[in-house]
Formats: sequence, structure tokens, C-alpha cells
Amino acid sequence: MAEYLIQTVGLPEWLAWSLMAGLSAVLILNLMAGGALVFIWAERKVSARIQDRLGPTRTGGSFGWLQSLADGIKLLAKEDLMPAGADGMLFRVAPYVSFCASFAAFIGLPFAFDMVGLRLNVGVFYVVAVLGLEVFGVILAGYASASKWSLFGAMREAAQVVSYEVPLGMCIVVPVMLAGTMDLVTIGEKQAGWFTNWYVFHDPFTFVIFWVYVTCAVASVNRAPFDLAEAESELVAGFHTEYSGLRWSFFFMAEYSSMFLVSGLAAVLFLGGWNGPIPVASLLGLSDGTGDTTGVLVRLVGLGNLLGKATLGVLIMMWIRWTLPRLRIDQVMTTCLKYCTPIAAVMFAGAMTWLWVFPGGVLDIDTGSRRPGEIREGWLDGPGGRGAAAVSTPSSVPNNAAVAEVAE
Amino acid sequence: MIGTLFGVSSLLAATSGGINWHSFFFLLFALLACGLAVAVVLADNVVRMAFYLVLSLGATAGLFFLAGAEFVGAMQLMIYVGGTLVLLIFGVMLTAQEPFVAIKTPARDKVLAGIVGGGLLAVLLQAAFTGPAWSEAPADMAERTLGQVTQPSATPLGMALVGVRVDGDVASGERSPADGNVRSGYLLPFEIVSVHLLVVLVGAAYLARTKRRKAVAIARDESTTGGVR
Amino acid sequence: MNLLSDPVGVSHYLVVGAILFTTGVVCMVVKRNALGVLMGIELVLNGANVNFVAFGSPVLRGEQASILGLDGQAMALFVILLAAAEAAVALAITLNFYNNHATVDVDRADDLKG
Amino acid sequence: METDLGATLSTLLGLAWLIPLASFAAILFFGPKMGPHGRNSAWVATGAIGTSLALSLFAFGTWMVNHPPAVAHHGDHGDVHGEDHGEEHGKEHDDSHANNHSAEATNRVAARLVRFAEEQAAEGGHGDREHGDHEHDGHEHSDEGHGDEGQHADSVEHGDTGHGEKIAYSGDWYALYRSPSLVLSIGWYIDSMTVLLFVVVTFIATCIHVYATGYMHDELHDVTDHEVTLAAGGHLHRPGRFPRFFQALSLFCFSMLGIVIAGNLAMVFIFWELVGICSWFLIGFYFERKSASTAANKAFIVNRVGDFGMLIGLMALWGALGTLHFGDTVSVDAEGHQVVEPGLFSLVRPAENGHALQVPDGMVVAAAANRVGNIASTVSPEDARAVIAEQVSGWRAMGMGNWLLVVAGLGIFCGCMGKSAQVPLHVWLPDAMEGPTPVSALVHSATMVAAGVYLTGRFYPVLTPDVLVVIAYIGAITLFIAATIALVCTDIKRVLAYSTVSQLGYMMLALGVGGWVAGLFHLVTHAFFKSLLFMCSGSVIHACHTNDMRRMGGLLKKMPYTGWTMLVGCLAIIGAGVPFVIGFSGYYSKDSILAQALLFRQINPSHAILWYAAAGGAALTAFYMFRLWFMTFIGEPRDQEVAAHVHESPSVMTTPLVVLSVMAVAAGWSLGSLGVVNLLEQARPLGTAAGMTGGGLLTAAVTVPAEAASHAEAIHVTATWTAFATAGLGVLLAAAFYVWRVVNPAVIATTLRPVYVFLENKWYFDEIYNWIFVKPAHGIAMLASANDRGIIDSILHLAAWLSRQLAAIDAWIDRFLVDGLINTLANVTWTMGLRLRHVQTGRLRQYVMFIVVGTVAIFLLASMMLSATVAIP
Repeated sequence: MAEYLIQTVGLPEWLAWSLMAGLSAVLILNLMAGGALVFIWAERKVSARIQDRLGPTRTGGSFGWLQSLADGIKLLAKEDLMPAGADGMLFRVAPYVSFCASFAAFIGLPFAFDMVGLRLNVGVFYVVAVLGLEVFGVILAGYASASKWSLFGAMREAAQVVSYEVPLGMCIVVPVMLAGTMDLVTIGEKQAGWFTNWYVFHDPFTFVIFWVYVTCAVASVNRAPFDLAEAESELVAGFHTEYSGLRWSFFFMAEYSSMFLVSGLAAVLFLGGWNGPIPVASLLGLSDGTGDTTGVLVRLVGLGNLLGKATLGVLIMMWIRWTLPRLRIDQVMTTCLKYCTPIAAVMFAGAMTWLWVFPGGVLDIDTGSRRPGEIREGWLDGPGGRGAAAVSTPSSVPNNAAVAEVAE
Repeated sequence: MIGTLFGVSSLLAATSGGINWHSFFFLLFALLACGLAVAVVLADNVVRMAFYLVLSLGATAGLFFLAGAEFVGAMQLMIYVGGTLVLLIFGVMLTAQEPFVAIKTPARDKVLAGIVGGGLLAVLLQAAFTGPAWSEAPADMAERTLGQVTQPSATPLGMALVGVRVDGDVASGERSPADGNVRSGYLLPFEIVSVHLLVVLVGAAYLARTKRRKAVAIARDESTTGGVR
Repeated sequence: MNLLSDPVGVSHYLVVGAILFTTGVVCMVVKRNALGVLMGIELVLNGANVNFVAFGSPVLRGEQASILGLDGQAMALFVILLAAAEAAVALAITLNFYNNHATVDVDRADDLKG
Repeated sequence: METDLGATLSTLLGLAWLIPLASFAAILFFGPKMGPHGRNSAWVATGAIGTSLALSLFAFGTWMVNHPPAVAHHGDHGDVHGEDHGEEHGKEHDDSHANNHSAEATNRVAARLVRFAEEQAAEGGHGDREHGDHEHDGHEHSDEGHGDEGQHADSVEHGDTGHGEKIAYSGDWYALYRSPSLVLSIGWYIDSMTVLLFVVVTFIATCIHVYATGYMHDELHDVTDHEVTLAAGGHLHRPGRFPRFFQALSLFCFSMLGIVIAGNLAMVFIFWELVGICSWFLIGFYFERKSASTAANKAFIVNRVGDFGMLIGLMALWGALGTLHFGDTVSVDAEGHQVVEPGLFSLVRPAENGHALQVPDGMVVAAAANRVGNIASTVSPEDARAVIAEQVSGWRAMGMGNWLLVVAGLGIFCGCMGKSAQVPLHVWLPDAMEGPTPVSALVHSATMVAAGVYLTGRFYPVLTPDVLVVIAYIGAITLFIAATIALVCTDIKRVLAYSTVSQLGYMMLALGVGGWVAGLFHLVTHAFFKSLLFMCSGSVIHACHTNDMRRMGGLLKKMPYTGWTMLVGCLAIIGAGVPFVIGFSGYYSKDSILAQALLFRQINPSHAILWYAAAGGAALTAFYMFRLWFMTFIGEPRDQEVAAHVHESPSVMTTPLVVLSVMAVAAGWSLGSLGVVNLLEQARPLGTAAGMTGGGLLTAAVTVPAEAASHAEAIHVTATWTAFATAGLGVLLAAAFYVWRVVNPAVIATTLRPVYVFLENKWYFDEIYNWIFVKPAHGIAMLASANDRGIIDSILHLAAWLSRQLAAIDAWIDRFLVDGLINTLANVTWTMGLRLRHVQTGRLRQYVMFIVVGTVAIFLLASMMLSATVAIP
């Protein structure tokens, strides 16, 4: 989008970059904070509806849509207490660790074509890795609180997350394999066109593995029914028993933003990313690859798509939370090791076989986007690459653009 | 985000000259990594040690990203940090009871270690600056945009791991996948490592299985007889 | 030399690696806690990794790196993998040690001393 | 087609040959584990030999289908002559000689020789008038003989398998040793005789295996041997050896079949020794008994004497001819065309010579060594060969190398004498009866002892008239001596043993006087009825627990099967039968022998003694056989307590008796062309159909008549009547002695005391040998041992003493210098270890420290050393 500012608007380069930097930083931060607010509100309403209640009605009008804001103010106003026996430094740092983890994870997540904090060609990997760091804060919190409830909560969480990363990884490998790259943007591009190109519909195996992914995602952000870390019925409030005020709210934001993150990841990996079910843009002959106004508009539409999908995912998580009872720790482990992992493994093998049998997909709909194999070779155009070996593809445009900028 | 920050950095570089932002971020991460590593040494509490270690490793991952090794960086984050996570958990588990939280080390040991470590460091640093080729950066270093990925590494690494080399020598031209004689890459080491990992898992599970009764009994009579001499 | 203005070369990375390595060694020497020793090992390996990556890095070495290709990074990968394996086994051993001696103090692990 | 058949037969018979070996190995390794006390090893062995029997029968059938033997029509029409187209046939034959000996040519020549034989038979004794050039005569006679032989001649033309042709397949399975001068190989030489003997051997062996499972059942549990008294007093008590028995039996079958199928003399010799060792095992089966072990050793040693002669024969053959193969070896050389390397037979009786016996070139040259030397010294090697080649015929005319051939024949025959217990090497066979009766039945009557006869028959074409005469005399003497001894024996098995010896003598005699078919025919029939007789005696012994006939008697009612089958056996052996109508198997074989002997006497009057021996032998045979039978089965039981618990043997023992008795009756019959005689006639060696004239070395010139001639009316009738009369006489005498008791044997014994004693002591053979060989040997041995102890040992002791002194010094050095050194070293190491132990502090962190320090130190050192080369900024 920086190109857009430079080329069309005509801003100087440094200004364009700085604007973009500020913009994306602000966007992500607000997405997390505001998103947290919205989702907390939504959670209240959803749970209320599911439990046949009304939920918040008064604060800020009929829907109580200021409820979360009020809560936020309250939390800001609260005093940050710290137990006497606590390990002060760790106790203070823990919330920020979790928050930073989920924040850093957002850097890799594309919201639309090329609308990404930093386009890494190991995007998926990066996101998952960083997301895994979130639990770190939780454990620190659990330990530092010097309270056995917290410790138990933290231990459970650790065990759960560490073991659920295995099936999660397997699920994620499948789209990576189909796309032939770990670059989330490319993965998204490859699903352009009709919704039949979404990887969830690529073949039966991916369809199954999508649901495995959903399960594992819910578990890895320890939402109900996997929220053993804060099992209020057993451990008062789990790892954040001793927390209050802003630190507590940081945990909360971290949780909700990681929910959003895994939903977004699901959207990008399986649900076509920023591509709508019907390729309106490409039907109209517009492309999101260009740097001009139409391109930006198309990308904005894509942004809408992605946010919609992610939100839908979060709502589904809420639905699950308020519908299913909490599992025991052994049931959690069983689900992971005896069900998710084997199923994921089998589905992985199946998808691989499918790809081998039908290289071009079963029904070969022209997606109007790149065919497999072109983008995969895109890296070859880089400086160390094989020169004119592969056809130059738009996926490598940003690099070249950057190089061009440097040249001028 | 980081990318945009890099943008800002290049902007600043354009305006106020002087500062090389690559060096800046390198310095940032390097200081973090080394400082936290030292913190690891200095800390007594196991859990804190682990915490510092994780941050240090994270910073190192940052260094890797800077050096253009994204895949390794991500790998570092995922595995090392994950592994240290487990370390941490064990630390918590084993040192939950007070006496082990901090096991004091005699001061003279520390001093001795300091001296020896100093010697080692000296040697290593001397080695680091010996090679003339290492000390200066490549020519285009100055004007390369920060965060620009000169050569994506994930795919060639993956292909190298499954036995096809498309990097390095291909660029230098004397070998190319076209004319067949590509280096076999890392297929064999890859297989070996995978098997090795499996074995290690099994072995670790076997070692760590609970056999408290016997163990305690052994420990007791060893303590009585003062061990085998 | 002004670290901020001068471009970063391989040897800068080597310095970082050296420091990490030394710290790791010192950590191994100083810590009586088995886990501490393990962390020292992790640090040492990490320092080695820094060197590997630096040597193989196209950013730092430009065209010279293209002879090495990605060997450095591949090495780093293997180091990381083996480090994970080593951590698993080492932890298992530590646990065993703890089961047998009810402590994690490596100085108490001298049953076989001469 | 022939090669196919050859391959088929060799495969079948080879399998039949090897299966017993397999069972031997199986029992050897797993015998004791086969059921309780290795009971099942019997079934393993029996199964194996049964399989061999089946295979042999199959091979037999195959042979019959491919080469149906023709009815041997003989001299009975030999006297008719027809005058018609002979010349062109003669021509054809001549040019048929030109090409190398293809089967076609050999067939023709063989046919002609047979016809020549018929002529000569017709002309009776004056065969000796034309000797020297059979070839020419052969032509004339065959040319005349075509009138009635027309159809036969044609059949010959068409290469049909009529009689008088030799069909044999030979080949090698595996070469043990191959060098230009000698090929030792495991090979096969298969003709109808081989097939026939395979069937006979496997058949009898099967019967005896079955029989033995019953007979040896004592060995199934621990045995108390009452014939062995221990030094400590009491009898030997030992575990049973059931598996061992059948193991040895299997090995024996393997070896025997090996002899039969052998394709060359070397292989024959190998298996010859193998059967020897088998018989050693089996005779010494009760080796705790002194008698048994001595008997075993005796048998073996006596056989060695024979084998020594055989070795000489082998050397003579190999040295002079360079091959030991019977048949020709056809191989394909590098250029791809066949190379026929002639075997013994075609060397001795080359086709060019019409298969008439001639001294092979090799022997001639060997004999004329000095002349050859002269030639070689005068002319260059390559044309020396040519010179020698043209000289050879001349030297042969001078009779050179003749004696070499004789030596070879005599040598081989020596081996046969040993194996077939011919005088003077017959002494081992009666003692061999120490072995279990089934062994006597199989090894020492039916098969192994027949091996000698078989080999003589197989080797027949190489035997010169001199050798044949020797053989005949040996046989005659043997048959007479053995028969006389058998008259007075009281041990039932010994009687049979001596009868065996004498029957073997008959066979040898038959071979000697030119009755090739007759001898082998008797071999076959004798195999059947003698094994039958032995098994019957075994059954009797089994019932009475004694060998002594004087304690038997009147057993016929007690054990009918045994009795009647034994009667059949006796009738068979004496050759009973209705003259010219039908008879037991022995009737045919013995008649043919007698006829041949008679013919021989007519041709060579000087050798009439042979005929008398044969005829008298027949009478004696009849007498002692029926003496045996009467004493055993007729009259009153002489020993009540023996007769008390006598019982018929179990059916597993009687069934083989019945089966064998059937064979003993029917073995001699021939249905149309299917009969032993015709089969053997088919296997007759080339050229032996004709008579031979020769001699001069060992005897005066003698003519061995053609066997075909003995079928002439005149001779045939006389022989038959003689045989009948003598046999009848013998039987009547026996009856008079032991049934009607008109004569009391005791009285005779007293009146003819010296003769009786002489016979009872077996002509003092053992004593004589004892005095001549054993005693001197002992004397020499004593001298040797004295020398050994007195002189050599003392020297050795001195040396030993000296070396002990030396060793003492060494020991001192060792203990004080060497060991001291080592010990000090060890101590130093030990103390160092004790010191260094403390370095191993077991403190992890210290180790790490050491590592680091070491690294730094090494680095510093290295950089110091390299600092000269590497400039460090």
C-alpha cells in the first residue's frame, strides 16, 4: 500500500513508509484492544442468548454496547495487587509476555493481498511459533503468583498447549503442502476464485482436517471446553487468580486476540483468506495485485472478507464455549493424543495421496489466479536465484519493487 | 509492523544519515541476547534463568531474521523456545519445594569460572576478528533496504532437506538441477535426524518412567553404604 | 569505530556467538542445578548456531555466501533439532537423577568418583 | 532319445541310490530322538529303502518299455545255414567300421559276433581250431548265417534293440578329481544288469528291513547280553541300539547301490570299501562280545588282503590305460565337435577289432617301455608318436603287455575273492555270522558278498582266458571245500554261511567257464533264496534262542510259516524242478551253470575236474541243505525245554518270508521275453558272446566257449539230468540219515573219524593262517615293541630328561626375569592408577572447566606454532 501512496498520492517515500508503519501498528493494536472490547461484549450477549437471558442492556443504550468500555475503565481504575510471596519481576512481566506474543503473531497474518505487517515466506510457521509463546506468559504468571491454584492452572495449560501443538502443526502442514509455500499471502492467493478453491473444499481429507484444526485451535487458546487453566469451579480462576486490574485485562486481551488470530489463520489457511465465496472482483475484471485505487479498494473488500470470517470463527468459539461442558484433564489429553493426532496424521497422508492422484484438482475450475507451481518457483527470481529459469510472477513483485526503490 | 518500522528506519537513514539501521537493530538484538545470557548465568532462581534464557533465544531468533534466515529464526522460536518451555516446566516441577529453588554456588567457583570463561572468550574473539574476510560487510550492505529478503530460504531449505540443492552452487553456475549433477543435499542427515528424534522420544519416555519405590530404596542403601567404592 | 554507522559484518555475529558460547560454558560451570547446566548447554549450542547462520547468511556475505548456499542455515537447523532431542534425553536423565537422589544438585552426582 | 533315457534312468537310479544315504544321515543325527528308544528310525530306514525300491521298479519299467529284451533264441537253430545275400551285408559292415564307433556300427558288429558264436557253438568242440583271427572268421560265418537270421539282421539294420546288442548309458555326475592323467568321478554306468540288480537289492533290502523291525525289537529297551560276562562278574547290561542298526543298514544299502551304479572302477573301489566298513559295523553290532569284534576285524582284514590285489589291478589299468571308466566318455571340446574318450571296455575290446579281446595299445606300449625309450631317444617326439603307433601292432603280435592285462584281471579278481569269500579268503564269511541274522541275510548272503561276483561280471570283458581259468578253478575249489565243511556244521547259520560260500563258488565257476549270464543269473536267484533261507533261520533262532541244530527238531508244527518257506528255499537252492518243464529259480540258474561247465569240459578235456566239482557240489548242496531242514523241522524235538517255548514269529517277520519265497520260486521263470535271462543277455558285454581262445601265461592254451553254445540240445539235456540226479541223490541221502534213520550219522562220523574231524575243523584253514600269518606277525610285532621300549623309548626318555633340565633353567629365567619385569610394570601401573584415580572427581562442573582450559590451551599452542605462518592482525 506504500506503493499506492507513493505512486498515486505522490507522497515522499519516507512519509509513505512512516504512515504505513504507524497505520499498521495502530490498526493491529486497535484490532486487539478494540476487538477485545467488542468480543467481551459479544461474549456476554451470546452467552446470555444461549442461556436465554438478555445480558447487558443498560450501559450505553439498549444493547449495553458500552459495557466493555465501562469494564475497561473500571479495570484501569483498579489497583494492581501483588501477593507477598510472589516473584515480583516475573509477576509483573508475565501479562506483557502473553500480550506481546499474540501481538507479534499478528505481524505475520495477512488481512488482504499484501496487506500484512511483514510478509515472511515462512509466515505460517512464524505465526504458529509466536502464538506458542503466549502460554509462556501464562506459566510465568502461574509460577510467580506463588499460589497453588495458579500453579496448577499454569501446569495444565502448559501440558495442554504443548501437546496440542502437535496435531495443530499437522493440520497446518496440509494447506502449506497444497499451496507449496509457507507464505500466508501466497496461500491466500491460491484460493482465489470461487469458493470451491478454498482448501477446506479441496478434497475430503482437507474438509475433515479443517475440523480437527478447529478443535486444536480452540484447545491451544485454551477456550472452553479446554479452559482448564482457569477452571473456576476447581481452581479459583486458574493462572490469573492473583491478578487484577490492568495486568489482568492484558491477559484478557491476549486471550481474545489469540482467539481472533487462530480464527484468522483458519480463514487464511482453509477458508480462502480474503477471497469471497464468489470472485466478484475478478468477474468484474479487477485485480488486487495492482497498486492503484481499484487495487486498494479490492483489497479493502478483501479485508472485510477476512475480518468477517475471523469474527465468525470467534463467535463459533463462543457458541462452543457456552454449549459444551468442560473436559477433565485426562479427557483433554485423550482427545489430543488418541483422536486429534491420529486423525490428523491419516488425513495428512490422505491429502498427500489426493494431491498425487489429482495434481490439478478434481474439477479444474479456472480460478483466474495463478496455477500451482508458478509461485512456488517465485523465489528463484531473487538475487541468489536461477535468473530467467522461472516465469516472473506477481508474487515476487514486492521484492522487485523494493529493489527498484533502492535503485532510484 | 516490523517491516513498517524498517521503512521508518530507512526514512531516518535518508534524512539524518549516519545511523545504519541494520546495525541498529543488530545492536538491539545482540545486546538483548548477550545481556539476557549473562542474566541467565547470574540468576539463581531456576525459573528466572529459564525466563531469561527464553528471551535470549528469542533475541537470537531476531538476529537470525536480520541475517536473512527466517526459517531458522522461526524454527528457533518454535523448537528452542518450546524446548525451553518444557525446561521451565520441569524447573517449576522439580523446584517447587523451597531448597532447590536456588542452589548456592561457592564464590570461588564463580571466580574460577569467570577467569576461565574470560580466557575462552578472549580466544574466541581473537578468532572472530582474525579472518579479514569476515570483518568487513559486503559492498552493497550500506544501501540494502532493511528487512528486504534477499533470498527466501524456506523453499530451498526444504528442497535441500529432501535432497535437491537449488541454492548456492546453482547460483555460482557450475551446477544446476537442469544438468542432473546436483549435490544430494541433506536427505540422509534429514532421515537420520528424524529417526534419531523418534528414538530419543522413546528413550526419554523410558528413562523418565516412574519407578519411585525402587529408586528410593536404592538411594537409601546407597546413602547408608556411602555408595559403591 | 561507530557500531551504529558501520555496516554489520560476519564478525559482529561471531562476537555475539562467542559471548553466547562463553556464557553457556560459564553457566555449565557455575550452576549446581542440573537444569541450569542444561540451560548452559542450550546457550552453547545457540552460540554455535549464530556462527553457522552468520557464515551462511547472504545478507552478511553477499556473493561470497552463494558458494556456501544455505549450508549454514541447514547446519543450524540440524543443531536445533539435535538440541531438542538432547534436551529431551537430558531432562529424562535429570528426572531419573531426581528420582534416585531426591535432588537436582549435580555435585551430588559423584557415585562413580575415583 | 537315448540321452533322454540315459538322463531319466540316471536320475531315477541316482535318487534310489541317494535316499538311503539321506535316511542314514537322518538316523545318524536324530535317530535317538525318533520315538521311544528311536523306534521310528526303523520306519525311516524302511521308508527310504522302500522308496528306492519304488524308484528302481519305475526305472525297470522304463527300461522294459524302451528296450524290451528279445527272446534269446540260441544255438538250437545255430546249425541251420542259409546261402543268400551276405556280401553286401559284409561290405556294409566293412564300411560301417570306417566311421567312428557310433551305436549303429557297434550294433552291427555285436550282431555279427553273436552269429559267429552260434556257428562255433554248432561246430562243437573244434572252436579251438581257428583262434587268432576271429575277425575274418566272424565275417564268413555271419555271411553264411544270414538265411534264418534275415529278419534279425534286418532288425539289426534298423538299429532295433534285438538281443546281442549292448545298450548301456554312462556318464558322470560329479568329478571328484580331474587331471589330464586321471579323472576320479562319481558316475553311472547303466545297462539292464544295473537296473535288474537295483531292483533285486532294493527288494531284498526292503523285505529285510521289515523283517529286522521285528527281529531287532529286543534292542528297543535295555539289553542284558548273556554272552558277555563282565570282569566284575554278571552280564553286560547296555542300552538298546535300535537306531544304530538301521543307520548302518541304510548306509550299507547306499554303498551297495553305489557299487551297482558305479560308472568307473575308482568309484567301485570307494563303495567297495564302504560296504566293507558297513559289514564291519554290522558284524560287530554286538561288539562287547569278543567273538563278534574279532569276527568283524577278521572280515575287514581279510577283505583288505583282497583289496590290496584290487589296488594292484587298478594301478595296472590306470597306469597303462589312463582311465578307469567302464564306458566311453563323450565330451564336446572347444571346437564343438564330439570327443569320444574310450573307456576300459572299448579299449580292451575295440570296435575296429570286432570287440574281440586284444591287449590295448597303452599296455603294449607300457610293456615295451625300453623299445619306446629307444625310439624316443632316436627320433623327435612328434614323429616318435607315429613310429610307436605303427610299431604297436607288431609288438602286440609279439604278445607284449599280455601279462599286464592278466595282472590287471587277476588283481581285480583278488578284490572279488575277498568280497565274495573265495578260497583262500573265505574264512571271514562264516565268522561274519556273529552279526544279527538280518545282516547275515542281507549283507553276507544276498548282496555284499555277491558284489564280488557282480564286479567280476561287470569287469568280464577285460578278463583274458588265463584269468578266466584261474577264476574257474578258484570257484570250483571254493564250492567244493565250502560244501564239504557245510556237511558237518551244526550251527544253523554256519551251514547257511558255508552254503553261501559254495554258491558263490558256483557263480565264480560259471563266470570262469564263460557262463556270464549263468553266473549272474545264479547271483540273482541265489540272492532271493539265500536271503529267504537266512531269514527263516533267523526266525528259528528267534524262536529257539539257539543256533545249535542239535537242540532243534520237529519245529514244523510249531512254526509252519517258517518251516514251509524254508523248504521252498531249500528246494530252490538245490535247483529242484521237473526237468524241462518247470522248476524253482535255482533249477534254471544251476542248470545253466552246469551246462556251461559241461561245455567247457567238452572243449577243454584237460579241465574236466571243473565239471566234476560242479556236479558233486550239487549233490553236496542238496545233502546239507536238507540235512539242515530235516534236523530243524522234522522228527522229534531233541531239546524239550527249547521246544517248549518255541512259537511262530510275528507276522512282521513271516510276511517277508512269504514274499521272498514267492520270488525264490518265480525268479527264474521268464514270460516270453520278460525274464532275468533275457535281461542279462541284453546286458552282455560286447564281444563276450563269442568264445575266446588264449592262455599260455598261466595255463596251457584254453578256449572259453561261447555261452550261447551251452544251450545246444546235447549239452543242455545232459546237464539238466545230471543236476536232477545229483540233487535227488543228495536229498535221498539226507532223508536216509535224518528222517528214516536207516543210517546213523554218529556211526559214520566215528567210522570216518579223521575226515569228520578234518571237516569239522574247516580244513584247518584258520589254524593254518594262524601259523603262517598271525603268529609270525605277532613275533615281529613283539620284536618291534621290544625295540621300541628298549631303545627308542630310552632315547626319548633321555631327551625328555634333558629338556626338563633345560626347562628348569628357563623356568627360573621366566619367573625371576620376565615375570619380574611384568610385575614391576603392573605395580607401577597399579600405583599410578591409584594416584590418578583422584583426578576423577565426579564433579561435572570441574570436568567442564577442564574441557575449557584444555581447549584454550590447545588453541594457544596451535596459534603459537602457526603464528609464524598465519599473520594475526
